[in-house]
Amino acid sequence: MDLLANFASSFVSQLQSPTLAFLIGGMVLAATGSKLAIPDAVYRFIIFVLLMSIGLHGGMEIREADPTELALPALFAALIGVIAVLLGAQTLGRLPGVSKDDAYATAGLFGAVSASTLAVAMVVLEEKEIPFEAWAPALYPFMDIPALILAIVLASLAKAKQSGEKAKRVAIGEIIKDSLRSSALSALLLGLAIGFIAEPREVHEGFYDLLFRGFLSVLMLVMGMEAWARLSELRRVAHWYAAYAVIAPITHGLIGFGLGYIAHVLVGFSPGGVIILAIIAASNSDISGPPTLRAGIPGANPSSFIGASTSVGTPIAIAVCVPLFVALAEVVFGL
Amino acid sequence: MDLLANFASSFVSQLQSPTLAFLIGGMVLAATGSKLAIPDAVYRFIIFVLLMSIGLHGGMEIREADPTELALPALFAALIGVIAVLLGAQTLGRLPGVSKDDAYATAGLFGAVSASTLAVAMVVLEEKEIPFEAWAPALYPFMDIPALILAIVLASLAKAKQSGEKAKRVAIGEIIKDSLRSSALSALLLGLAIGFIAEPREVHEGFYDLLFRGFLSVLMLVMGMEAWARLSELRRVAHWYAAYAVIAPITHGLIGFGLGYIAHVLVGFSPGGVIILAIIAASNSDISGPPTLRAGIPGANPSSFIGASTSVGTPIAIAVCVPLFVALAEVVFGL
Amino acid sequence: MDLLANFASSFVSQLQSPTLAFLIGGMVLAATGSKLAIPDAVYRFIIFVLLMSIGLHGGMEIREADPTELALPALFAALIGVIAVLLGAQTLGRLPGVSKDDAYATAGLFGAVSASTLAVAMVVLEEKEIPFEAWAPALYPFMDIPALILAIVLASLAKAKQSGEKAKRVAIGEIIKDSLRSSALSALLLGLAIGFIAEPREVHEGFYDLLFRGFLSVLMLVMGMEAWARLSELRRVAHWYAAYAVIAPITHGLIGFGLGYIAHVLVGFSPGGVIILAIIAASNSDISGPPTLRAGIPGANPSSFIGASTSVGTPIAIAVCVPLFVALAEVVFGL
Amino acid sequence: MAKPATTVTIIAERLLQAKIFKLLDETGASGYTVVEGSGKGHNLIRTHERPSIVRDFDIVRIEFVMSDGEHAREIAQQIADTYFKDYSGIITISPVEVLRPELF
Amino acid sequence: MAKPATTVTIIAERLLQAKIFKLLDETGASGYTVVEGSGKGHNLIRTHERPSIVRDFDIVRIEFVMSDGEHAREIAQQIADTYFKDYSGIITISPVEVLRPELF
Amino acid sequence: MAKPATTVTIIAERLLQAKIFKLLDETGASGYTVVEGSGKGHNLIRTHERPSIVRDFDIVRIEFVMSDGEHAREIAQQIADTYFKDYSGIITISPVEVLRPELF
Ligand SMILES: Nc1ncnc2c1ncn2[C@@H]1O[C@H](COP(=O)(O)O)[C@@H](O)[C@H]1O
Ligand SMILES: Nc1ncnc2c1ncn2[C@@H]1O[C@H](COP(=O)(O)O)[C@@H](O)[C@H]1O
Ligand SMILES: Nc1ncnc2c1ncn2[C@@H]1O[C@H](COP(=O)(O)O)[C@@H](O)[C@H]1O
Ligand code: NA
Ligand code: NA
Ligand code: NA
Repeated sequence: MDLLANFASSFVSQLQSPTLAFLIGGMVLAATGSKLAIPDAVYRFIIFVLLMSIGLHGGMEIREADPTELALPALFAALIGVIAVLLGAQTLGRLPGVSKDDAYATAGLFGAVSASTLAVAMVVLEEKEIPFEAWAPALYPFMDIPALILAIVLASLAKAKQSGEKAKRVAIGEIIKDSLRSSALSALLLGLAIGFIAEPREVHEGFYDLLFRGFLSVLMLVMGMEAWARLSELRRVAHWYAAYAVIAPITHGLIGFGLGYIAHVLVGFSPGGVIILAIIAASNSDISGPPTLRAGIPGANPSSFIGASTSVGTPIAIAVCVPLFVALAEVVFGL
Repeated sequence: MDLLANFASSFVSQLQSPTLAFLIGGMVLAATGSKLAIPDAVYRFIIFVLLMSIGLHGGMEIREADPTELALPALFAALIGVIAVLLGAQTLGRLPGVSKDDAYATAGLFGAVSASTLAVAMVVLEEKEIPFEAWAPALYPFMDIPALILAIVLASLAKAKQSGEKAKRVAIGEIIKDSLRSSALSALLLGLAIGFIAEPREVHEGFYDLLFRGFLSVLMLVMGMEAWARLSELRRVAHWYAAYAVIAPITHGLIGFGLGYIAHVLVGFSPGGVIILAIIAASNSDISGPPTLRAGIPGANPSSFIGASTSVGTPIAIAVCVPLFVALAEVVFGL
Repeated sequence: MDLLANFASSFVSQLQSPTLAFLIGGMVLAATGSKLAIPDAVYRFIIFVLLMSIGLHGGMEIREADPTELALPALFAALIGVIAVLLGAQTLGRLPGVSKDDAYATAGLFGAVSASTLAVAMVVLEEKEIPFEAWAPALYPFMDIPALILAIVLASLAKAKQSGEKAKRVAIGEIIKDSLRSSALSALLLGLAIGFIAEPREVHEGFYDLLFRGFLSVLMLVMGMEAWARLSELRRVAHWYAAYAVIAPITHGLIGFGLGYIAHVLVGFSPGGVIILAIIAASNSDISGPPTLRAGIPGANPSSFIGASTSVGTPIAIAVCVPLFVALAEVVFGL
Repeated sequence: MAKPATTVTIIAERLLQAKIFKLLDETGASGYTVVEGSGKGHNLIRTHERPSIVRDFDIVRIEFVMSDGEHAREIAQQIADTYFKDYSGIITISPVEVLRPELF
Repeated sequence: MAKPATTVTIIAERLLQAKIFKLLDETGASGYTVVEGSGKGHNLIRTHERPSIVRDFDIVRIEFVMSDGEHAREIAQQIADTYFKDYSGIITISPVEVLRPELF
Repeated sequence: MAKPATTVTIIAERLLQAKIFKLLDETGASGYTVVEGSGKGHNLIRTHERPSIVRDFDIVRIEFVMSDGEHAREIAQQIADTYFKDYSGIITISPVEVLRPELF
């Protein structure tokens, strides 16, 4: 009961949160055919600033952290990525009207991680004054990369089986590189490195952190517009994608929360960290994922996997999963 | 005498104001052939931030406002838009070398409203610490939309009369939608809505408001450059456009000031509000107007109406009308 | 010994400086093939903001300055530009595999000035709390323009001699205009003028200066990426370019330091000013120079002169010359 | 394996872009490619370099390829008749060959 | 002084751009020009206007001119065979004339 | 209603853009369309993707259509002679048909 009441109140407060207001605002703009558009160049700079800010902060804090603490949560992150893809392949992949390739690509995308959702989670935790490990954002690649690799490997095996030929060796190294070289992960890792080595506190506080919330509000607007705009593409594909895109984030998030809880008990992973793990599990990749999957599973139709993730998966992750896992943590950990 | 002295001193102080310095700086750059250019993407983002900031602030303040107060000023705003177009049609439209279509389009543009000039007015009022109703910026669409509609309807009637056919029904709904969907009004209304509903004070102060003045300075630079660059187009059309573009803003502003004064007496519209009404009356549309008029009056030559407004109308509105109406208010209301 | 120890410690501290960390970070990104890119529009806006900020600040300070103080340093700045080009023509121009045209263009570029390096110098001086004349950044054009003119004139004379014809008159006025109209110098001069006339302290502090360090960090990232990306072009041309690009900045910087010292003795030019003179001498033009030289010396191959300057000259100026001349000043002036 | 086809190039104001796309979709063009540009003709000079909020007056260059040249010409004529009386724009038609002709 | 030549126009996803450049360099195209655009075909609608971090699905229009038409056709065919089985894209071939034929 | 005409396509550095426009205006081209791009030839590699303050080395693709093919060729030749000795650039000439021939 408490959980429900808590969730209800957390959800309602989140609904009034600026973050969500901008997300919904973006949808309304797109739905009403507004010509307002955030220029592409600004959007890309915003992503850069957000991830640099997260990275720099993490990098500066990690200086004082014990790196071994990272081990178990990182392992769990990878596990979640793998489970998410396997689940997706076994559920979405068996539905009528869904091609194998499309199922693997979609499962890969939902197993991977969204930088934007991660940024939202961090703002909410900060607002609620829930502390978390400084290195928690660094869990991102540990979940992202295994999910993308597994999806591409499975698709390649399936194709080989179908055609009777031996499977083409999947260039796993290429996938890892592709992923690390994506603008999102590059910025995050660069930030971590510079934060760790040069400790640029002044420029972080006076610029990156200063612009963080404002840029996040603009990003939410863009994501709202995109979510609506992509709906038309989603409508052209099987309805199962929409259903999957609602259920998968919540399921993955719950798995993330569960494993996070285990890490809490075993190695003292903080409640805030558990929330972050759950939310990145619930998120789906919007930057590194699509092109990597497109290159790795050329037979998959981008309309289906991008549509499902942008139009449904991301709004669910931000509007439902963020308040859900914060509320869950409040009940479970008595925050 | 007082008025003149006051205006003179206000005008001189405005001339030293950074806002005007950037406007003139932009003209000088363009005149000397400088390659300095503010990238298009940045310019569009700046407009977005300025209007969101105005909108958010208004939306948050409106929570405590009495919405019925808006009624009379809004009615007057619409009236000003209508009068401006009729005046333009009757004056500019009768001059030699000015086609009917061009006259209606130009009158529509000068009847409509400029978001940038509105932003300048708000900074000046803030600097001078002259308070105004939080909802005053929301008068914008009430003047903008009737002006655009009337101009297009009149042009369409004139064309029908000329060709002897029955007038094509003007899609008034389309014009309203076009106008509301323009990037300027969309941003302003979105800001109002989010400000009203989510009250995002932190992100407003820490980002939108923080960047307001700086972005306005950059916008002034762009407008100065544009004003100069468009002069060459203006030179290609009848001289009457230039004359109209000098006289119209001042005339419309005076009408606005007069009606605003009546609202002051009748319903206590604040002196700051009167100034804003006068200045948006004096302004001419640079964002929603041109494409709406182009689509609605295809026979009009964009060179003439855009040239007149960008090259002459806007600098007059900013450099002459803003100090003029502030000085007038100081005298009239004894500020 | 002291100098060496001082230089070593200054160099090490500079290596940990955020500025350099971003520069190196950019190189690492490019070297690893990251897809992270700062959008062109953002990059150009950043340059604008940095130079406006420097200009505005200078312009406001100059109000209280004695303009005659500028005379000798300005003369020396011009002298350095001239010496640098002559030195380059006599050294690089005599090496095997280096065409006359390429040598003149490269020497011109290294004689001219980089706005970005100037910005770095100013941040470092500010961090170290070393004061300098407010008008010091205004030395920029005094060195830049003579260097570009001389390089083009020499190339034109050489061509005439070769072909036996009379030299085409070089349009010196055009070169000066081209240089002053470049986006970098335009922004700097505009800032100086607006700062001087309108004294916009509020918008300078609340916007331009606020964003200065953050934008500089992004600029460094871009310059690092560019340096690496251009290496491939440099590799296609004679090795002498790389050698020249290492030696020239240090040599020009030392000449700048020496003449600056003389100005210190003769007219009390401040130690901070001497450092700035040395660093702009060490810098090489990345904005106004390349297109001016391309237009003026069409026979020169841009791959060679841009490659040498972007890939080697700029990193040397920032990473080696900045700490070198700060350390030198600390020893010489006992700072 | 190259087969003859027809490329129609439409240069118009962006204002018309959505309407032209709709017409192309309805008349059965199998696809089209658009690039943004600027230009000069009898009316406004349109420069891509100047910052502008109002992008409706920018120039777009739309091209579509069709195997059936007659059909392509009809579509081109229809666009010219529908829009280019009132608005700016030009249309050119060129002979090309295409690979993978089944796509067009 | 104009001499006949062949222009090959390749419209593809940016994803393939680097690979196509490499293939052009290897097969001996003397140069190429690229413009960015958007488009609609049988698959995804690609709009240049929507903000997107992921630029890999954007459309690029690559054209190269060669004096030797046969060679140009072979390169075109090779690109079609290598990439356009799996990925989106079209290729057209047009006859042109060039000035300064020694360049191609 | 389509009538034959000639399209001249000039690919050059932006450095030359203003000069080419001037020449086109003077020689009587009725209009032209420009798109920005990037490219590779015998000299510099020009990538549109790398940030650059200096846009003068970018590639622009200018095309103009004329009814009078002879005149178009003359203009093309004049541009080649005036600029492309010293600077980068190529010119192609293609046969097209135009609708609304009175415009060209
Ligand atoms: N002769 C031409 N060749 C190439 N493009 C043209 C030509 N005439 C017009 N255009 C293009 O069509 C647009 C509109 O032309 P107009 O309606 O004549 O102003 C111009 O901005 C150019 O982009
Ligand atoms: N018939 C066509 N004419 C012009 N461009 C086309 C055509 N078909 C496809 N394209 C271009 O090729 C891209 C990929 O096509 P598709 O693989 O069919 O989705 C589209 O986005 C268009 O830019
Ligand atoms: N064979 C070609 N086909 C298409 N474009 C070319 C060709 N050669 C050169 N170009 C274009 O012309 C520009 C200048 O060429 P270049 O002077 O050879 O470096 C290149 O950047 C390309 O955009
Ligand atoms: Na996930
Ligand atoms: Na008005
Ligand atoms: Na120098």
